[in-house]
Amino acid sequence: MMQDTFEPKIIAFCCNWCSYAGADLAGTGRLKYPENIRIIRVPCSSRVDSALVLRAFQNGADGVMIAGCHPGDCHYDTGNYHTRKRMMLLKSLMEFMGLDEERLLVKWISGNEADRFKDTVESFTSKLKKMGASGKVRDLRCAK
Amino acid sequence: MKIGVFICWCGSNIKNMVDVERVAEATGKMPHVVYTQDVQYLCSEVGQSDIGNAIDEHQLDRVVIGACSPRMHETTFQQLMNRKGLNPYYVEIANIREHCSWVHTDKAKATVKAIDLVKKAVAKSYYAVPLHAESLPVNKRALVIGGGIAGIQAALDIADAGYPVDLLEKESSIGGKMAQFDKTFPTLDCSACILTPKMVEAATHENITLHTYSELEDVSGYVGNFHVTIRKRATSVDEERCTGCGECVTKCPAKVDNEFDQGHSKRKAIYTLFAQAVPNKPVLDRKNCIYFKTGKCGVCKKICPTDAINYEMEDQLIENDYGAIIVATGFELNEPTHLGEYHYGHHPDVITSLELERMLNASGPTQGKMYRPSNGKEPKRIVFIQCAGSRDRHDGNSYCSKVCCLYTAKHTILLNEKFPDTESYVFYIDVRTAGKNYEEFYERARQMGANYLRGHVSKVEPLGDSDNRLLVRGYDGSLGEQTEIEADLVVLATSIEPQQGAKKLAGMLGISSDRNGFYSEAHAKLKPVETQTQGVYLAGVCQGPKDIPEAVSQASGTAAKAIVLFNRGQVKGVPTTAMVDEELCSGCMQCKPVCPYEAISQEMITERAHGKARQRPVASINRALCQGCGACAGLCRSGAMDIGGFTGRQLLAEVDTL
Amino acid sequence: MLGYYPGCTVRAQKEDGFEQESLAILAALGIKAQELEEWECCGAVYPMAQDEYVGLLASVRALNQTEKEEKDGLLTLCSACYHVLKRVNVRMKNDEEAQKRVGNYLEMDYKGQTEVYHLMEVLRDMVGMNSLKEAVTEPLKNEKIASYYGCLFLRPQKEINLVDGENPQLMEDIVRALGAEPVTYPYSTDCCGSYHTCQEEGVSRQMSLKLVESARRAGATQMITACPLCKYNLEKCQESMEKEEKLPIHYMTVPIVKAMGGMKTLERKGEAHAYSAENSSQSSA
Amino acid sequence: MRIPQKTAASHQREELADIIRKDVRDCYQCMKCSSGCPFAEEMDYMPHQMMWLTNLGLYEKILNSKSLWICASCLACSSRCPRDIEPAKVMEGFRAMILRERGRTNVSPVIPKGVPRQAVIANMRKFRR
Repeated sequence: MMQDTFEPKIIAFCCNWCSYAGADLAGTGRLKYPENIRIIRVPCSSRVDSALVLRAFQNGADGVMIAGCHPGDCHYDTGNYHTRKRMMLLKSLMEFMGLDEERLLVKWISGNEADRFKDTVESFTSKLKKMGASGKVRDLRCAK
Repeated sequence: MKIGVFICWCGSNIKNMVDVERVAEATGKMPHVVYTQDVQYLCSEVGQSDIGNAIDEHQLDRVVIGACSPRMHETTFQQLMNRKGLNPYYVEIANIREHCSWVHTDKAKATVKAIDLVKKAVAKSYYAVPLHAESLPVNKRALVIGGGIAGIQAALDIADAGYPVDLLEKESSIGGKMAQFDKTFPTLDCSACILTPKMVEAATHENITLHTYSELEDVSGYVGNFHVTIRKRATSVDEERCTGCGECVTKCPAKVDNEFDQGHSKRKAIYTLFAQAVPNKPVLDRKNCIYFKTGKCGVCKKICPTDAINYEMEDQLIENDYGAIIVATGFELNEPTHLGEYHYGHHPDVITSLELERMLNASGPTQGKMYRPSNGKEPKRIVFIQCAGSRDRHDGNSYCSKVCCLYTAKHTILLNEKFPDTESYVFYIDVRTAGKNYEEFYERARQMGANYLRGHVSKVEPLGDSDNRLLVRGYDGSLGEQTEIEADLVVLATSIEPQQGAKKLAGMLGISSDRNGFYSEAHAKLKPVETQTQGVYLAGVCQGPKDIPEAVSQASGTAAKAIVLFNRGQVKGVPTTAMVDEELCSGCMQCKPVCPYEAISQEMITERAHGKARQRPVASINRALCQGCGACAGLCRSGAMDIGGFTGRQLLAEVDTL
Repeated sequence: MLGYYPGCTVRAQKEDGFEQESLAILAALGIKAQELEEWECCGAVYPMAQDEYVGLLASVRALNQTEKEEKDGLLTLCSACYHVLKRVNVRMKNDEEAQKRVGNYLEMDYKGQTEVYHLMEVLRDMVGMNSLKEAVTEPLKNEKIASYYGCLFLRPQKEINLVDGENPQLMEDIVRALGAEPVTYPYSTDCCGSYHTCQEEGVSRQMSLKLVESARRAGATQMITACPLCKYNLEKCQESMEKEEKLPIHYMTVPIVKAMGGMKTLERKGEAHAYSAENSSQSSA
Repeated sequence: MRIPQKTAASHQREELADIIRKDVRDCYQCMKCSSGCPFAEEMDYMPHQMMWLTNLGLYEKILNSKSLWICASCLACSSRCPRDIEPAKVMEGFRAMILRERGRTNVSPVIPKGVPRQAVIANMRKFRR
């Protein structure tokens, strides 16, 4: 696949209070970023189960982004700390599985950081473009 | 299952960048979708009735909306569902405006994305679960912790609304720090004159119960249903019998430094905190009592005409249930001995602002006379040092104590008024006068003769002259040179700090503190009196340095919150709470420590296995406390924990469509 | 008919032509002014000390004289005279103590009734910018003129109240009326060094040079002023320059005279005005 | 500098107040006077420092300063002072105190050729008695 025509598939989990609001603000401010990203709304970044991230890769996602409030700003006080720990662990698991851990991006974006949201999406998209398509993680369960 | 999909144009906002008809057409082919429509404005009355009609006509039981951000109109659509007799959590919204049409420039690609987003929402709606908020009754009684001006105000407001209030104070009298002050800025009202009527009102109010000399022992429960244990320390004085005649105080032979006067006077071992104390009954300080130290004395017991002295009295534990708790625990002042350059603690004429406040107070240790502790003479030249321990990352507190600028201005005004031949010099970093009539007050201080020198003091040293004076070396930013002033008295504006026990109390109440140790409000702008724990509110300096009017208004704010809660009579929880599948739960309890609301507890269930009943632990959710963050669901190994509205199955369905 | 107060500097430097040109311009525009029968030096600086009254006397005499001669106000050309007379007048209007003391000493009752005008004020308020524009016969198309006000016309704003002290536009409006381009530069309101020219020469030299350089950088082909001392300082600071490097400093009357067709034309117009006025006053009598 | 035990006596403070009828105590040291003073470079004490010395009662420093004789009363400071103190007037007050009683001045005028007469008169009025 030619690098410049490759469009990576990105799934983002955004917490309702900060990063989802930041993405909303990017829209309200009519900032522009690539179309590759699909945002899934979660109450808090800590809701994101590691299995969900792996499932995304399994389904052919080239990158997964988890975005939450800045440390200390979590709407639920401590959720993002758990996220940070859990995703660190997941990253090493990904390496173990042969998935480039850089395909998982954990980012803190507040509700008023529309620019940061846009910049993050832009840079992640172009990085994934350079990295190329992710190798498929096979589902070893028997298909129904 | 019958799903209706509605795509909003939002006028041209979506339609110009997304081919809405194609989106409707593409999603219409998905399983269970029986109806699709694109509408000019879904949030308008027309749009709403379009959805309503479609629900009736096609007997829809799920609705998927492709429109603006759910943060915008989710409640609008949920209310529509309610009106149609459908569970509000049967509506799903795909954000095709903020996350699509507004941020993209290629219509073809944006349309593909919009289709994806709506498909994702349809997939999520397959697994939607009906959700209901839990209602719990509220115990209409409030606990106010801290009997300073903030606590008194909160208690009075709630009591005036007709609800019973318990006011808890750890000292033997209510009144707090304000009782120590002389005058208040910027009006120079006498502090006691405006405070004592409120103290008396609180003590005599039919709805207020005072618990002085008492501390919080334990708290459990949640909003509307807190269970609290109060430890009432033994005063050794029977409150019922004591008439407050004061004979015991007069005759007590043990003298110790009076903390209320900052050590500038003595008090007895049996004492009332100050003359206007409420309740005005003495307590016995066992640490300093001769009887308790040596077993001999007993003068107070002998002299008491009503036989109220009881050396055998023990601490009492009082248990009560409350619907709301107001935290108004106030502050402490930093002991500036660590700032060696100011010589505090080494030279008696270096004092704190609160010491000066006591000196100036007509009912203080000197009846309002100024004196130099070293020789008792009246000081002629007084140097004030601002930010002594505040705004100091290196050796103090990094924050601003907020009230020092104004009370120092007050001190210079009072000194110039009472003793016109005193000179006052103020070394400052910034003078902050944000508040009604505060700038004018500062102006008045300068006009009356206070000299404000911009620059911090580097050293205070004894001159070693016969008068035992002090040399203050600072910097005068206006002249741009080092400046020395020979002073008779040096006054340090010490830093405001959280109470020693603040952290422990926070732990008991399940509230959090900021990095400075002050309690954190739920939202810096919009929830300034609430905490992360529902039903617990913050008033006064325990939340951060503030002046009296601010503390009082915040206190009234907390009272309003409590009254609203009591008036409603019940608490409605968040519908999107955690849920446990007991069959899957292994009872590992990994979820418990990550819950920021202490909503998870262990519960034993009985199940039948192999024909035998056996008990097994599982996690159990208190839906009144749970706020639905999902931290528990995110880590649950067995997949037993889930969050309503964001179940694992729903999120998986979303991931799978993409 | 306005009373006219020449002031010592303008009178002493008659050969500069400031006085002659000013009066000719006014006459040509139909404004009549007549020198006061009696006047003395205003004192050159306004006496700021509030407890001193001697410094007010000379100015009050001139102001009172104007009233005695039943003039419609007092015209000045020099910025210092304008400044001093106007401020003394404000003080006499508002300070009862000054009224009492000065009145006792001069044996007169003066309470600040006289209006004090400067040439440029007369052009704005009595002639009007449109009439001035109409009177221009040779528009100064290629001139870029930097107007320099100096302190005395501007401050204190509350008392002088001639123009906006931080952004004056009056001289610029006159320049525009003459068909020239006004130059905007940041130092039109700064001090030229004033009477320091008589002591620390370096001080006023540096300050004046800063003004001139600023005007030159902004593209000025000449600078105009209404103050003899400012003009002196602005010229003096360029003394050591080559002739072609120097920025010409003019009284504000110079470009006006030029645009209105020269002195000869002005004098003719002035005479015509005088004649028609005489006739009309005869016919009305 | 050590602030002396005795600062300006009340009769001196009154003398100044009589001349200027301004309350220098209103000054909050915003330093706008100094930031706009065209003579600042030549001064030993900036205008805001003169106001400050006035408040501290360090009159001797002011009376011995060079700045008093540098100020040309251009009133840039006075017209911009947010407290309406008029620093130029305060300086004039101190000049007057010197010229009236102390009979000293730091200025020895030179009269260049062709200087306008107003400058000569102004010099006499400002700097001599």
